Amino acid sequence: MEKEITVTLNGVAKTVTVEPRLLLVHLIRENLNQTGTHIGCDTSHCGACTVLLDGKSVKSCTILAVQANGKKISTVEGLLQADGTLAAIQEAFKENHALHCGFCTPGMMMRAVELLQKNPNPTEEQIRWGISGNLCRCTGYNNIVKAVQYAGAKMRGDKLPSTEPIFV
Amino acid sequence: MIPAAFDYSAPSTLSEALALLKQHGDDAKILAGGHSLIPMMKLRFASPGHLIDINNIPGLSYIKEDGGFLKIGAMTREVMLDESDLIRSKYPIFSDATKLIADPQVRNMGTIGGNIAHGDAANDHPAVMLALRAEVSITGEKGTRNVPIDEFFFGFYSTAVKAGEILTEIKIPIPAKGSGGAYHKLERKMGDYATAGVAVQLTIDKGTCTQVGIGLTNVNATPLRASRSEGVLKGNKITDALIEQAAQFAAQDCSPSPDLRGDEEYKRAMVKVLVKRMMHKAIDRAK
Amino acid sequence: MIQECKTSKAISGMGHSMKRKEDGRFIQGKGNYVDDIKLDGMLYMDIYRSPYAYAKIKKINIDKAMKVPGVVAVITGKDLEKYNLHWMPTLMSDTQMVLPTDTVMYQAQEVAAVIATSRYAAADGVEAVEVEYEVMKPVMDPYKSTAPGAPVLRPDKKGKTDNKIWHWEVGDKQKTDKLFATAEVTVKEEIYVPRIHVASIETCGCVADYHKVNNHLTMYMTTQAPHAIRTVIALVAGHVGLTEEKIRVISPDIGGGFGGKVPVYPGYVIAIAVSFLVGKPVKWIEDRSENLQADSFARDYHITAEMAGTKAGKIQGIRFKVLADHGYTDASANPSKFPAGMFSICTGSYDYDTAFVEADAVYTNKPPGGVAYRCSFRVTEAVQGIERITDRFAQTIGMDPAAFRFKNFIKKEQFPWKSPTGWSYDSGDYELALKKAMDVIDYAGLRKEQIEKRKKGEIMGIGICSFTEVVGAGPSKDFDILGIKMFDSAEIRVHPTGKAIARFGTKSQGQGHETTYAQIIAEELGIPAENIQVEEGDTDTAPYGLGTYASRSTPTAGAAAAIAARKLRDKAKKIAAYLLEVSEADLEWEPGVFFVKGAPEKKKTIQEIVFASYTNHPQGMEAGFEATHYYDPPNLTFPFGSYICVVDIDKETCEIKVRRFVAIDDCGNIINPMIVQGQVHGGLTQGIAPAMYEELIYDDDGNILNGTFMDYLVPTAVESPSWETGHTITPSPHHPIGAKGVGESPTVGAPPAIANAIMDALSPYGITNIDIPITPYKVWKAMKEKGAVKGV
Amino acid sequence: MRTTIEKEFELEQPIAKVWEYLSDPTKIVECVPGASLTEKIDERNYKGQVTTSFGPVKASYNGEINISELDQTNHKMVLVGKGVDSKGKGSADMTMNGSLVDKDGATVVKFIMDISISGMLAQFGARLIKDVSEQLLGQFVNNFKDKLSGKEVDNTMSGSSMMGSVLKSTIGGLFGGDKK
Repeated sequence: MEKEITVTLNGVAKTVTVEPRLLLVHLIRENLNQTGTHIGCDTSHCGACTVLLDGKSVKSCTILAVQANGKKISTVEGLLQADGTLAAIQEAFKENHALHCGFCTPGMMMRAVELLQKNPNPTEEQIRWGISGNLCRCTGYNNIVKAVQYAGAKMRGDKLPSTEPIFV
Repeated sequence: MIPAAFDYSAPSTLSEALALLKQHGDDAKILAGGHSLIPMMKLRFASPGHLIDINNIPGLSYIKEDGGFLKIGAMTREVMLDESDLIRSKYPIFSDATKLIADPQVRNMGTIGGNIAHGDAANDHPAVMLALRAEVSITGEKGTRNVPIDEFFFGFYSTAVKAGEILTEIKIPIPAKGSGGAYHKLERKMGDYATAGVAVQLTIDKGTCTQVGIGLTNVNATPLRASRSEGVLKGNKITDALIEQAAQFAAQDCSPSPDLRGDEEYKRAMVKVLVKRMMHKAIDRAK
Repeated sequence: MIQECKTSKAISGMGHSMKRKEDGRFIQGKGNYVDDIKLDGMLYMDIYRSPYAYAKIKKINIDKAMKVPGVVAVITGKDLEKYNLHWMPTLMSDTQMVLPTDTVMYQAQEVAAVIATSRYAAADGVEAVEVEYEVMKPVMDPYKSTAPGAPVLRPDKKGKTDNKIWHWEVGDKQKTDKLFATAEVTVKEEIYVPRIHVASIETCGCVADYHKVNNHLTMYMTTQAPHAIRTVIALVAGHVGLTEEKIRVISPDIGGGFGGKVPVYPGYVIAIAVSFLVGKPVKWIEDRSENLQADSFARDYHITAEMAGTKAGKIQGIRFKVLADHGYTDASANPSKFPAGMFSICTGSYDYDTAFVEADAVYTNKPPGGVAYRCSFRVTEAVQGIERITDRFAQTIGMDPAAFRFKNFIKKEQFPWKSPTGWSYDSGDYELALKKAMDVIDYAGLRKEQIEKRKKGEIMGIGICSFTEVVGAGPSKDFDILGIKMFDSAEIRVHPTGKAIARFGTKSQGQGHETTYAQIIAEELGIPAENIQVEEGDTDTAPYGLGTYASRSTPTAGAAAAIAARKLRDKAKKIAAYLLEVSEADLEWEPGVFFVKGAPEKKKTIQEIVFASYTNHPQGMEAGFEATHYYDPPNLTFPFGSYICVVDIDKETCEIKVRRFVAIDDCGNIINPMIVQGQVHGGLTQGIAPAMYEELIYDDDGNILNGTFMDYLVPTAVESPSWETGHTITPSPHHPIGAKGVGESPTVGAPPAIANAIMDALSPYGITNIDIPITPYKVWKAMKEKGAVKGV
Repeated sequence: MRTTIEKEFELEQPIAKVWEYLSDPTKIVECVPGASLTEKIDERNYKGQVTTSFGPVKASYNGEINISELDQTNHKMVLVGKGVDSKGKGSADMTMNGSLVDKDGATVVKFIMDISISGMLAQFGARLIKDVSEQLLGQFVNNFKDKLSGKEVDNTMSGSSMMGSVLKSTIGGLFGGDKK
């Protein structure tokens, strides 16, 4: 039996009729055509599908679209600031070479957004634990850690750390 | 991976949910955090005809001390436990456990009630509950009944929650002064099920162990209380030799199954190591 | 600064850590991966797979599936057989079923494809497919595969009476056997390099879009080698009218490849067949389990490694024997002449002249494959063998593993060095790299600490790996895939305003080609890299090339870019001479400008010259500013490095913590240090993965036991250490820009460094080898066997 | 994925009676959790169905049962069951060796079960197969005891209360810690 649901995706209210079994990630990608959120594992282990649901980072492959009824969904497409400039986390990922293939990046950034909201100045260990629900197969995580630190500094208004690669 | 079709209700009261459960019988399943159920449905191991989503029922999510108990609503999410000042300051055993449950996103959805009601010996809260000697409140049509945790887990995915009932609250007797607890599990990597996990909660009064609970994760068909271990500790002055004995009993009394995490022998040995470590950590915290 | 820069930051040629040009779309969610493609009228395909590893198909009943709302077709092997599309070649000239007509050969093999109007309906259709099997006992152990009485797994191959695929050998057997019979010291170790999976976060998939009216196929697919795929499709489907000019392969953004997106999988072929038959676009996207269970594996080499030498610590020779488990079919992607890839690089970084290496490949009832997972064709296996046996030898004679390596390294002045298995190493300075790594990590201090720790009963180990890689396949005299020579290509077009577009036969899967290729051209032409648009992955527009894998993009396409740019610079010089009214001999070049010797104010910028090539070029000269080059490398390149790893092991739980890991790489000249470092970081995490976490595990009945990310343990940021990386620079003498390629060095070098560290830690207990992945459980069992830990 | 489990227990009833029940597939099957016979092919071969249910997970198997050994004199029997998941996702094979020994008028019953599963359950359920098998065998034993003592046996797997009572007495026995 299909259900009518209303969600606010990146600030825009959308009303859609869906099967109860429709996964949130498919609602976002297929019904609402925002393909920045990816599917990597289907079993809630990789985090590529991470979005914010009422501000909390969740894995949209393991949530039903009907569960999002009445809620706010934020995806990578909603990260840009109102003036069209990059959000701190986006700038940080680019400046610190925190992405290679880009497939895990949207989920990783959405997770980092919540992490920084809760802890604006995380240690390396807190970042590593904080992104432990997101797999990246390309970067080896070093630069993702660096990027989250950079974004934290930017959001706090602190001096930005160097983005030059450090070689031993 | 896509689940089979089902019907869905999102009741806004508990009585509505119970009525739906009665109406749909065995074909209905309760949807709490969903992070055990939905993957099973996506793999099509589970194909319930009706999901009753209890996420919209107010009043099932709280952490409070009341009437000598720490009371936790069944729909309290792991993240709330993780971030609660009350839990952090007075019940660090929970913080030990929650930070090892899956990952941050899953903890944003996963509920303590779901973790327990799923009846999986690999989940982490059951051992903690055993250590804390919790009681579980189960609500049905005819009201709410309390079940001691020792009578809760029956078998694989099988608990004291009967058809037509919903787990609604967890009640933990507030530990006396001089209590401490700790939990740890060995895992192959972040978010894995435990190779072995041990929860210890104890009370020390003038050097004597007056109360102790030891729960074991994923080394038995059901979450297991290490009764013999508790027996050697309770009422006695804790010595290294006694801890060694308790650890040995726990390792002997569990019944681990071999899997990719290790064989039976290894898992027993890990239980022994962890009991010792958690004992020491709990004793430190009791100070 | 790690690499000297000849250009300004504004130009950003080689050596600049230019921020990546491709990142803009990815950080805004505007990448275009194959599952993002939606076409009008598109159908969805989902695949029913075999639950058994080896079984006869008695009956396939599609009736219930056809009744599922939305299902439009269910395709079986019998359906494809009508069009002779039920078999396809592998890249190794073996054969593989597209869909079976009678027997399934591995668990998760494709059995039937369900086509539906939605993803959900297709999945429901798969659930409703009913197949009756007669289950047979599978062959899961490669050693048993060739034992008497084993069933012949490939009766489809005429005359086949056993399960051997090929035998390959190199080196001097007689000389080697003689050495081993007489050497002072010989050591031997069985080293298994486990079956693993690339597990790129994006799985494989495609959209096949066949237009009946035009008889034209556009194939959007996750491929690292679009041109080769186009040719393969033409070879498979030419007989039904899909000839090569009617095929356009588009490889959109790829979410990680690592070698797993080189092969042709049955799903692609079925999607094409269905689109061809129904005239509508068909999308097929794997889920993670399908990806892990059915797509090509990597490694799975059983190596018997032996080393002979003197008591004083001089290596004299090696003897390696390999059993390769290829599963159901040899679906590797090796160069044709090299069935064991470049495994013969297993003589390593050491100076000796005697070696014999042989390999046998066999069929089993495991999924097919043998892809070069972030590895230049079996180099990872080779390095695991040589670097482990090197440590074993040093340990046996009681010599420090670093001192032992220094004693045996090929010296800087010995290059080019001819290896006993026939390679010509281009350049190297192995001593410098190891010395640098030891200095950075304070090797001497660590050894002291280790002595103290051991006194206290604590377990700590230090492991070294000094690897030599061989990449950049390859020279056309030796290297081809299905007969196509392994050159690669670049085409540069500079527009009148001095901005350029460059196209390549390779395909980035995250390596940053859009940035690094632009930097190579910027270096050569002085056009700012920012103004050079790089395109790959569309066979209609890009020049033919063999694709991106085996660290070959920089050595081949990168060289092609440099040479094509140099052709343009030659043309620019002619135009500049014409414009400045001087002879070419009077001109000098600095990045972006030709000026008159002794009169630097008389100059023409590259932008002015390009504009003139369209508006005011010398009479008789061809107008425009374009060049293409197909680069045929004269030799392979030989990157190398020294890695040192420090581990601490919990003496009760045997949990292993990588405390520090220093990687010193030498990949020749560096195009973009930031990107090179990123590649190293990523490769190191893909190195710790098989060293400590990942392995595809099957039971005797052929069931995979870890076919999801729940049990296939891809490391998270918590398992992955904070990597410390650095470089030495020894340019390749034969490469146009002196570069060697780097993508795979860390994947190759990290596992032996970690394994050596763990085995170093455990050496006091008499434990000499544990196969990777080395888990706490395996360490505990080994310790238990030696009485170092107790059971209950 | 294979596992072997063993169970030994004592019954008050004499060996002849226990053997009568053990050797009769129609009686035995009524004790197997979730099982029913659908067709008798001959004295030794039957067709049947097993439906199991664990929490939200339900699986149904169609299978054949063959009594491959029936040794009246030594009171030994071997029962081979082969089942195919009704959705075609895999199969489960089971060989059960049952033997009886007289002990002062009572009977010692010993079961050894070799279980092998293939397909999806083996892939995803590896960590559970032993526990689940033991649980099922435990239920079977309890049902068998009940049946012998003339009690009504409900071997469907619907009522979790039934599972509960059974499991408390079997698995629950371990709480005492008398192992080892």
